[in-house]
Amino acid sequence: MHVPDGFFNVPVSVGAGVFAAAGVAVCLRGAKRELDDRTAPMAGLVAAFIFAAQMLNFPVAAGTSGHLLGGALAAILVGPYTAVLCVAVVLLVQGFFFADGGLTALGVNITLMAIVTAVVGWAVFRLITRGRPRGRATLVAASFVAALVSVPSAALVFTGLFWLGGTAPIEPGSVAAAMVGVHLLIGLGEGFITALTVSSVLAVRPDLVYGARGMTRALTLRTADGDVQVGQQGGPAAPEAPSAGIGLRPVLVGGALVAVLLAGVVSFYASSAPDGLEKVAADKGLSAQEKPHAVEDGPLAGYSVKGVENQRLSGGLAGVAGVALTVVAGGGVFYVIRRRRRGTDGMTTASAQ
Amino acid sequence: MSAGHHHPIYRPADTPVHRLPPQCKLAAVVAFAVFVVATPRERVWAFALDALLLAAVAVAARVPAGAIVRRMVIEVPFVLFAVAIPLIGTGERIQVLGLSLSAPGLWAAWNILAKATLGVVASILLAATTEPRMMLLGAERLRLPRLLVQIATFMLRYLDVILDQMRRMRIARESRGFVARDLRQAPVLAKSAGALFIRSYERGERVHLAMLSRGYTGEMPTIRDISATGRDWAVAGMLPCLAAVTALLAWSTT
Amino acid sequence: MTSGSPSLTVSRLAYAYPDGTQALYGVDLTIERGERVALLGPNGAGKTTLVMHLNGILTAGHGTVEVAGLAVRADTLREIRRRVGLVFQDPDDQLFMPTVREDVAFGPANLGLRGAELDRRVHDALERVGMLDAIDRPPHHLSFGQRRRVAVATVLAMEPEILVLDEPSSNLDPASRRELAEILKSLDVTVLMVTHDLPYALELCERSLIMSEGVIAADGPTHALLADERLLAAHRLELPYGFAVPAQPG
Amino acid sequence: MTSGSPSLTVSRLAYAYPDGTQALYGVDLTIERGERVALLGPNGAGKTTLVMHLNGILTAGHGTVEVAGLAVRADTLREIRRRVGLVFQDPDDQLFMPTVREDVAFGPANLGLRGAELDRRVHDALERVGMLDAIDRPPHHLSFGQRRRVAVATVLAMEPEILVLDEPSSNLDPASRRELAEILKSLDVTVLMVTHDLPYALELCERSLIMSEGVIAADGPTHALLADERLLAAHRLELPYGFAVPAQPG
Ligand SMILES: Nc1ncnc2c1ncn2[C@@H]1O[C@H](COP(=O)(O)OP(=O)(O)OP(=O)(O)O)[C@@H](O)[C@H]1O
Ligand SMILES: Nc1ncnc2c1ncn2[C@@H]1O[C@H](COP(=O)(O)OP(=O)(O)OP(=O)(O)O)[C@@H](O)[C@H]1O
Ligand SMILES: [Mg+2]
Ligand SMILES: [Mg+2]
Repeated sequence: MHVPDGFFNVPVSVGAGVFAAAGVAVCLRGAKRELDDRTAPMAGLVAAFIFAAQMLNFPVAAGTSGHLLGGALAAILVGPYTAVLCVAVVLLVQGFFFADGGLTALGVNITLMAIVTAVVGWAVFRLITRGRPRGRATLVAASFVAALVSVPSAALVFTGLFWLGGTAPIEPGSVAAAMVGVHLLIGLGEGFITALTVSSVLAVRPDLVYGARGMTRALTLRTADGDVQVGQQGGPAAPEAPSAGIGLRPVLVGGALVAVLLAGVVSFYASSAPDGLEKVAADKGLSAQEKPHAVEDGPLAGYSVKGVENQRLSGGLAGVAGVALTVVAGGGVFYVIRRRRRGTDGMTTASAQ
Repeated sequence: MSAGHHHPIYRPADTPVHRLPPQCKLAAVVAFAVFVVATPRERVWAFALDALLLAAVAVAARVPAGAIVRRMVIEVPFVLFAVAIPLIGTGERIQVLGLSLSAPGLWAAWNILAKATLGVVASILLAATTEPRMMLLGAERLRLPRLLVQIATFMLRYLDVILDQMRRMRIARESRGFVARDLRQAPVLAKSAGALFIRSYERGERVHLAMLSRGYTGEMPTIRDISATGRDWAVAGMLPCLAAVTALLAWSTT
Repeated sequence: MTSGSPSLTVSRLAYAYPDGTQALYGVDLTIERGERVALLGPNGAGKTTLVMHLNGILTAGHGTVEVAGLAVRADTLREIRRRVGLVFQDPDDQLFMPTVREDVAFGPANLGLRGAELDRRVHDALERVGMLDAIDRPPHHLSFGQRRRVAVATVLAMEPEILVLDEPSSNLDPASRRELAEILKSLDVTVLMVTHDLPYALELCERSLIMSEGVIAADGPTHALLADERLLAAHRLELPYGFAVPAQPG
Repeated sequence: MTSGSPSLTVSRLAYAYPDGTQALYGVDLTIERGERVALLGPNGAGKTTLVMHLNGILTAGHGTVEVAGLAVRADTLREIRRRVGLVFQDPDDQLFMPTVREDVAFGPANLGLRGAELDRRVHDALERVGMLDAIDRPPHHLSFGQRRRVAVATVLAMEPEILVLDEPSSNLDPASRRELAEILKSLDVTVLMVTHDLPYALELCERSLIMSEGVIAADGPTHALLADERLLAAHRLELPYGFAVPAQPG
């Protein structure tokens, strides 16, 4: 998914760049709360891991290959804010040290692979694990689903951006179908790797999994003064217990902010560079407003976009739509899972009676 | 990748390009990429000019063409994609060698190929002439947030740890008669992959503790001075300036 | 015994690793300023775990650690680490910079040294351990014994008040081992040295502690402890083949 | 001397690491079946580099290595590794599976053992090194000395014809050190042991090689070599404090 230079037009590249910078800035502040003086090394370690894992491409289908995106994995291991930083650093290093991914596309790449995957992954993970006895099985299953959902979400946002400012004259509909289809498969791989990793870390060092805080049992110390319980004293360097965990709300708020910013920033830049946008619009036949759209049938996105004449606004709305779709898709999955769970819970109570 | 700190893409040498302060080179390459992307795709000659600029840098930095080409394989997936665009693209179709191709698709393919290639080559030249550590120092000079630079520093450091662990584990496996022949050996590999994660994690943790115990407070002590003079900036600025002129010319000759 | 508070005071220290393995069960010890003390004991006794508490790398699950009167706590860690230099048992844990020079400079640079003074410290420390030739090589390309020597140099360069060494002589060739002993003797600092080499302990330290199963099992003059065969045998210690306790211990 | 070809024959072996450091400058040695030989020498002499050639982890830059008459080449590696068991200097290089049990079982399982026979091997090997208690723990959560013992067990479990050990006694407590000596004495295999512990070499091996600066500088009965102070001093070797060569060597 590493987008090269020239794939998106200038307005979208710049807009995504500004958005990515804002997102990273938010995460820089948030990360301080997630970890203590271990922030940089632990994040560096996770980043190195994601980097190493991304070097291994696995074949998906029909000649395409995918690799780990790692956002969800990082979010579960080090927390969502730090995770965004980790993946962003991976992308920066890949861009500058390995010439992988275009430098002008860094904003797009960070938005897709760092911000979207980490935020969606973490949101899914939290929704599944919140308020449940967090046994290892739950955590591992939640990791799987979180990673699985995060990848097609990123693909959806990619499609949204592509529709806004892709330079290739391909119907966004087919892009969406292809991207999401392929990335569902990649998501399976991602889910598998993430679950395996989280499970193996949980087995030996549960204290290292951010998403499992509070789950680690208290240790009993036998001392001359009798047995003492020591709380989550953690491993080395005894970090002060991270301050109250981040609930779901900031994540959702953040997601909404993402949507608004994306729309605003992109349309702003689009308006300041009308040539570019007109060109793209002409290329893609967007201005003619007659393109059948993959999301056209969507109750929300299709309607509002179709009805809007103004290109700029329509561009902005498309951005919102892309992000909203992500959130909706993610939300739908939780909803189904919750419903299903409640259903089984009900059944067990019923059978108990 | 070998388990060295010098990344293989880096080619140690003593040329004017190598000697430029890293922050100048970083800024120059980013600006160059921006101007290339901003160049209208129909002006083929403009891209040829940009390519010439890069060639000049490569000559000045004594980076052989072979090394650049070998590194360019990173682009292959997108080349494949670009080749597909004219086939699946929309818009007016033209016949080329009996194939019905989309004309805007051809332009789009050219656009992506040309711009991505120039971008990749510029990055390769940057990485080939700048030591990873210097690059990080340069990024810090350019006001990239400290925490990001630190994460990147640790990432490069731990990459060595991980690759080193991988190598050690492979040697250990092989010296006890293990041969990865087919899928039946996959469980062993999966298991050792899990162990690899924890081991690198814990080794990285111990390394970090060792750093703490030597007074590390979150900032790498900078022992080397890498301040840039106005002349450095002027030299490094030549590349993006010429690219900007090219882009301007390209726009004005519409 | 010198004036002021002792260099190291550990009391009732207990610790369990995150996976639940308890390693320390209540350790008490006091080391005065300027003493050289050996910490002996079988594999898995908890020596390394104890040593990691002395500069706050692990923090007390239960009990307290004091360094020169200063309790090891989150807010005193910087000061503690400036005072206590720790040589790890595994040199690979200690060395992390791309070159030997940078690795040795890392500690003093963190203490704020720069320029000529920093260079002098780096050179001196490497010279002492005989690794000046390797100054521009990457540490992970050295032989094990060479890495151990560089690891010792990284700590010597910080000139700490208290030197804690976890099996510093293992993997050293016999001459380096003696040279290390001479370095340690020449320094006017408090030394706590973990070792399995009893003659080495006898040569270098007047006092020894025997640690076993997470507690201090014996504490006394090295000479007396090594003469007590029953005590040694109870803790998997024994004098090596061909060794005769010299009449006048080191 | 026994019949057939020698266990190990190395001739004119030279090797440089990829970064250009030359470590071996022409090593020649022959070890007969059933011999126990010590490999002594200063840090950085090239001992580990030599040892890594004996089962083909490094392959000859120049010169040849033969194991029981079989040249070490890409196509013979499997057979070579079945015959030569190598204990690494750093136990972390040796252990890689999630639990001690799996790690010790790894080698014999690769040789095709399964079920009860495999279990027996694992148990025996761990019992010998006194680590049976830790069978279900992750190896990287053991103390350094415990890891060293497990590392020895992983190789013992393979029951190789030729045992090559790179400083097996470092970081072991004195009792484990003696127990290891007893294990090695009880096995009827060819042993090549790198060590910096001269008394240990004297106790265990009749013959010693001194390696220095990438070549074999001396070869002879351990007793004679250790009595030659000039020779020892020339290669940074010296007998430890308090050691007196026993009248009747081991
Ligand atoms: N990271 C770890 N996680 C869990 N348990 C550990 C860890 N490190 C050590 N232990 C256990 O704690 C106990 C004490 O270990 P420690 O490393 O302190 O021993 P030691 O006295 O230093 O031994 P050695 O002489 O072998 O170095 C041992 O039982 C060991 O298995
Ligand atoms: N990976 C490596 N890359 C480059 N040089 C190396 C590497 N490993 C070892 N060397 C160098 O090769 C020489 C021989 O090293 P070797 O590890 O064989 O020594 P050794 O005799 O085993 O020493 P020790 O007693 O310290 O273990 C040394 O000069 C060392 O610095
Ligand atoms: Mg220890
Ligand atoms: Mg060695």
